[in-house]
Amino acid sequence: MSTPDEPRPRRRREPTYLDALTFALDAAMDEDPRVIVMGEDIAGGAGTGEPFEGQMGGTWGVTKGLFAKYGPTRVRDTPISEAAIVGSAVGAAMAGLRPVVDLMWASFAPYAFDQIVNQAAKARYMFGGQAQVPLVIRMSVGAGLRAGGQHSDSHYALFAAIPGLKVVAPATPNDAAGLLLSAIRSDDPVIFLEHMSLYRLKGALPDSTAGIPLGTAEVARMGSDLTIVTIGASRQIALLAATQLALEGIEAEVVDLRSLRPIDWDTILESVNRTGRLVLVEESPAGVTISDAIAAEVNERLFGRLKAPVRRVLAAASPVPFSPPLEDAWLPTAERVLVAARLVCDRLPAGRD
Amino acid sequence: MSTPDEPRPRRRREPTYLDALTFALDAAMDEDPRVIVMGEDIAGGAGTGEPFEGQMGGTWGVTKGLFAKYGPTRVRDTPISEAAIVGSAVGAAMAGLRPVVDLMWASFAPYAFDQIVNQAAKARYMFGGQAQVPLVIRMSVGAGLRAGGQHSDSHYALFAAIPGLKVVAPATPNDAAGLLLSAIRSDDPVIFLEHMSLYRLKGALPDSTAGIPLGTAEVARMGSDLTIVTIGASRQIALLAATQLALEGIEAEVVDLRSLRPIDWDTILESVNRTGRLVLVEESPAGVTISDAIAAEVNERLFGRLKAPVRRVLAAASPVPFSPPLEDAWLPTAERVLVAARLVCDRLPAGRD
Amino acid sequence: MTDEEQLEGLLAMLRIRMFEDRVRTEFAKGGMPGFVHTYSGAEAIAVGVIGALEPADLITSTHRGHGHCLAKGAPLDGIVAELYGRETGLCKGRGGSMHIADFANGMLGANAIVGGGIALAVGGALASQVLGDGRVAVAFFGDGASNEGVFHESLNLASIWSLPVVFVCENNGWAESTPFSYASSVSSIAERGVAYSIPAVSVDGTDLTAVRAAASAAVARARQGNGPSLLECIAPRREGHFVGDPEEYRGREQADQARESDPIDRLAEQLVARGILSAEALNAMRKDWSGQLDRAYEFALAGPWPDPLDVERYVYS
Amino acid sequence: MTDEEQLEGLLAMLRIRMFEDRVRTEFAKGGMPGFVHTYSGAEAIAVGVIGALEPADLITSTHRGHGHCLAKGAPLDGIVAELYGRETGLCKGRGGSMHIADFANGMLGANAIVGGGIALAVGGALASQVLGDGRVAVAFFGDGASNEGVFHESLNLASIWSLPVVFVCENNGWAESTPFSYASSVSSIAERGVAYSIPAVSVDGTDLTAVRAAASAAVARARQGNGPSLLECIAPRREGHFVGDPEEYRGREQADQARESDPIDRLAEQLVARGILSAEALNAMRKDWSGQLDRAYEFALAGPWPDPLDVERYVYS
Ligand SMILES: Cc1ncc(C[n+]2csc(CCOP(=O)(O)OP(=O)(O)O)c2C)c(N)n1
Ligand SMILES: Cc1ncc(C[n+]2csc(CCOP(=O)(O)OP(=O)(O)O)c2C)c(N)n1
Ligand SMILES: [Mg+2]
Ligand SMILES: [Mg+2]
Repeated sequence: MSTPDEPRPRRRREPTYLDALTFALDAAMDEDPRVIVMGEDIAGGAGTGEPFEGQMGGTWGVTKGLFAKYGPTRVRDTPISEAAIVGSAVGAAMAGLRPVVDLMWASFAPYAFDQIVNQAAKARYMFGGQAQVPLVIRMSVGAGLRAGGQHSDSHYALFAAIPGLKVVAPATPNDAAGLLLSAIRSDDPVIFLEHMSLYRLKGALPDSTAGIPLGTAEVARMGSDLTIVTIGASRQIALLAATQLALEGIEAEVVDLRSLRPIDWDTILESVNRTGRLVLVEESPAGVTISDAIAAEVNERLFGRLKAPVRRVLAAASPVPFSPPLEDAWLPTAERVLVAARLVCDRLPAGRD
Repeated sequence: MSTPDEPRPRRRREPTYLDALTFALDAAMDEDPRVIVMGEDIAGGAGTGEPFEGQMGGTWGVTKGLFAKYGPTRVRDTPISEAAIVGSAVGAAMAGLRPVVDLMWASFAPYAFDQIVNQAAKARYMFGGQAQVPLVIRMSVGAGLRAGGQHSDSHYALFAAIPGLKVVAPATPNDAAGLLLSAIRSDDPVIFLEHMSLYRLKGALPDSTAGIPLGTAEVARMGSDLTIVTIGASRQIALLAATQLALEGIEAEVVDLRSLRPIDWDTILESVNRTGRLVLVEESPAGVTISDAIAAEVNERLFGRLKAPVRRVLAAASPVPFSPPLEDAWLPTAERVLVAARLVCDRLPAGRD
Repeated sequence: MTDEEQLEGLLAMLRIRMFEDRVRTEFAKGGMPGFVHTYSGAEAIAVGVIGALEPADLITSTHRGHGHCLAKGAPLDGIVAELYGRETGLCKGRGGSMHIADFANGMLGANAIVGGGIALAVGGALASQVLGDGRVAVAFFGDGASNEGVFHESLNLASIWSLPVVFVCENNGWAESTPFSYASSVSSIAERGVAYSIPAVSVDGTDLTAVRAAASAAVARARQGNGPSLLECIAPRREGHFVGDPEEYRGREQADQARESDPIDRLAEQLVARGILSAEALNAMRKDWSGQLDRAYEFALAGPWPDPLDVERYVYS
Repeated sequence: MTDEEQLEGLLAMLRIRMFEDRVRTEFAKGGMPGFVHTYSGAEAIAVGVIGALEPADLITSTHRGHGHCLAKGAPLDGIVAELYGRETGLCKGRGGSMHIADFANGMLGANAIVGGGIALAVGGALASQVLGDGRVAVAFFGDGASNEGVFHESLNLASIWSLPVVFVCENNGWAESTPFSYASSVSSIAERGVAYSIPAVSVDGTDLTAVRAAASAAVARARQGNGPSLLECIAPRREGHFVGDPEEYRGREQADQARESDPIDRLAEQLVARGILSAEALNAMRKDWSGQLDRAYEFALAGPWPDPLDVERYVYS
């Protein structure tokens, strides 16, 4: 698909999540010649040799500037061939490169599911540790752009259900940069999920290129009355809800999961153990979700210590609808987080969640 | 892949799960000329016109006899092209057929994930109810055959996470026949998961071709002390465990989920509400599972009414290993169900589960 | 094509063009949600191919589906209302531009997955073969889509089963920002026919009569039970990939070149030169359609939004 | 090929054949877990192609991977131990026959997913091109695999990027129970080369010298930076699809025909006729290898099982 109609704000005073991704890719390519980026339209005007070749830099401009700096050998536009893109990246990773694939939208990933599920995720295990697959697969995820059913999936649960994959979903510019650097340096395949509503979010970049360890959650806001665990863009709506809750006298702790596989159980359990209340926010259709897995584990590990049932704020159990009022109803919202939080804190008679 | 080495026992006195599937396919094809079956090697010797054409009848012999009875127009061997097999079946379903696809092993399904996730599951919704996709996709699932990492997945959670799909996993000959008949008659795409360890299981077939409603669980054994919810072949190990538990004075109720999407919440909640204790058994790698979703929901709906934490008996968080001792350790077992049940019933100090 | 057919074809193409021009304007104004990809410049393909079909025949489409929809006879009101996400839209607002469909007229959906419609059309043809109802199915897809694996699998399957399907590749020279010449290992998609023993031709996709002739032959072949055909129609992409595309990846030159051969101007000039069409008649056509478009926009914008409580409706039957 | 190379090649083929004969016997006895697919009849392909490679070159394989493994130099002990699921196996028992691999020798894995190795080899070639280390990658795959979409995508990608990869199709006429002639829209896989502008040849896959000559040309082309080649090697399937296959889907005739041209007998006869090899020397070879096999089985069966507590080891680095 495509970029939204407004011109792209690049390199403003305060960097955006997009800038953070570009920064990390650049730093990683700079430090290690084995890092390459590949995907559809990540350069633009491929093979023309004209001045505009490489000017586009991907659907969102994340790879802008990389073609000029690193050239066509390391910044590779591909045909629309998701299976071969990922499959060849897996093979290249086995053979010594550290490819970063841009799959555009997570909704296109099913075309490459054999390569993700059967090849990338299993190789190290099946071959008894002989294979390393240092591969990152970046994708835009998320609804809200009125892009309709085939461009709005996040597929968080699908990816997180696969042993052998690491899965991350950064929610701030700082995390986008830090986690992407660590993902590229990881010797395991990492699925890197970028919510489209975050691309223009501003915030500081990390001071260094040290990276942020995969597998760690972040406490985005401290609080003592309840814990809200979020995935990706849900962090923003949870923080919004937390501000309102504070006005109501409820101090919510917001834990941004960041790493969807493996999960940072210590941080979650420590927080819920303290607050005794848990709300989970995830933009996945109700049914089988990461929030379910967290709720199950927390209920088991903290049995008898919870003050209220764990509540999940999920997307509707349907594909993503196009029509704005339907899509708005489909999405988890700050309003729905508020309702769940009040319920969990006994501030409201049980009603529609 | 292939069939195990022993000769196939066909049409013995007491029918098997395999016979049940054949029976249902035959009945469905007989009653409705729009039903076709298609897949790799479901006939055998395709196009030879020799007496042996159609003799094979699929990896497990399920489609044996259908080629002779219904001919090459309705019993179609395909090339090894999972995407086109499922994609064309989706299109055929939209255009008036009721195809039953045999994908062989669930591990091959990722090749067809675009067609399953983006086409079959979404068509009805995205097109505002215009499209019907009366399609069944059958697959063998499950570990235990020493088939290794790329032939042993069940992918229960992946399928059950997709709105728009119905997902069933019969565990007895009776259910295999009844659910397959209903799946074929359903106007929605149904993923039909057959655990390989069940194929030779004997049991009565249904008296009629009425079918068993999708979306209903079955109480496989009544009991008052705890509820064990099972998926597919886990029913057998849970029943085994229940027999042992009874000797120990614990009466377990075994609820066979049968339908993994949608889930029969009424049956589960009624049972757990009565017993106050829940163990879930599922052959999915730990991480994100259907059992997690059930545990989360039960904990929420029956908060404060559970006598013990819900326990999940899952597969290990890895691809399926080839080596027998590893694969045995990977699988959920009756032994592990026993341990979990005793724990939940407070008959044992907390130990390794 | 008879003179009358050519006139009709011109009108059909004009309708698509004017429809898209209007969409572009309205989209720029805001209020039309989501993403829109126009069909401008490729009108002769939809009109030429679908003109060779019977009403009961089936088509599958792409992210660029307006032209196919209109040519297959979808009601204008329902199309526009769909673009606005209204309950009165063809897909009750659930689909939008990228998933527009009209099953009543055999249009089995635009598809926002590149290559997504190819196997579906093979399935339509399979249904026809099994039911013996004589329908032909057409898969429209882009040059970019022909690099998807499902293209390969679909053509092979249709070939060995001799299915009544026509594969129509709309080669506009670009897949988003990527030139066809870079992404494809052949200089013409038609060269791939031989890998499937499928007869393949490449025609000028801006020449309505050429497209129609090739399509008629392919459809006849399918209808007679002789199997699939591959028809490449070359029609350079005149506009950005989507409405609002800044086109940083190509120069003005490339864009201008693409505009040189306009299927509508070209046919209109011929018909005027041959005295079959007058400037006045052309204007009257435009005016009439323009009025219909006005009314369709009014209808669409007056239409109700879907009820948010219905968000989980239509997931299952 | 020099006489010496031919002798070496014969020995390499003999080793594979005897290895498989032994596997079949042991499998029938029980004790060898899982599924086994033999390479019998196709030995000239693995030996001919891999003989044209340097040790640092890479290969990807199929569910029928024993031959590729042995030819690429994998240690016999590790192979046999792997088939028995022992900690001493090449994959520490995690893989088994269908996932045998030897990364140290550039064998990037058997693949139980049909077509699974094709794109991986393209990736190996991509690594070579980026790193500039001159390695060539070879993808082995069956005739059935060539109908998978990933075949198409891989060949297109390798072509436009001019990658140093050789696509070797082992056409044995069958994909499980399905004849090649039924499932494929072409009469020879080599006919598909033109769809990717990739030079393609079809050779007798039971003729070691023919395979080796064609492979050498393809490898040289790749090594010189001139891009991929497609090499079809025809070698009829002599046995059932897997060990224990009742083969209900073909007649004795088909199976017998497949045995007519045996790559090993054929070369051995030639070498004997030409006086390069004596019956005694051949017997000595057999005996020596037979002894090595005995020792490998001993090694394998004496090997420890993996520790069940390690079930989640090797998932991540
Ligand atoms: C599977 C998939 N991959 C990528 C995209 C993003 N995308 C949308 S249109 C397009 C280009 C399609 O090119 P082509 O098939 O030539 O059609 P055109 O737009 O030129 O009509 C791409 C890459 C997508 N929608 N689906
Ligand atoms: C994706 C996938 N589909 C189906 C199978 C089952 N299967 C295993 S081998 C085989 C036949 C492969 O035929 P071919 O590629 O010609 O190789 P051959 O066995 O003849 O060497 C099939 C269908 C599989 N393993 N993977
Ligand atoms: Mg195009
Ligand atoms: Mg074969």
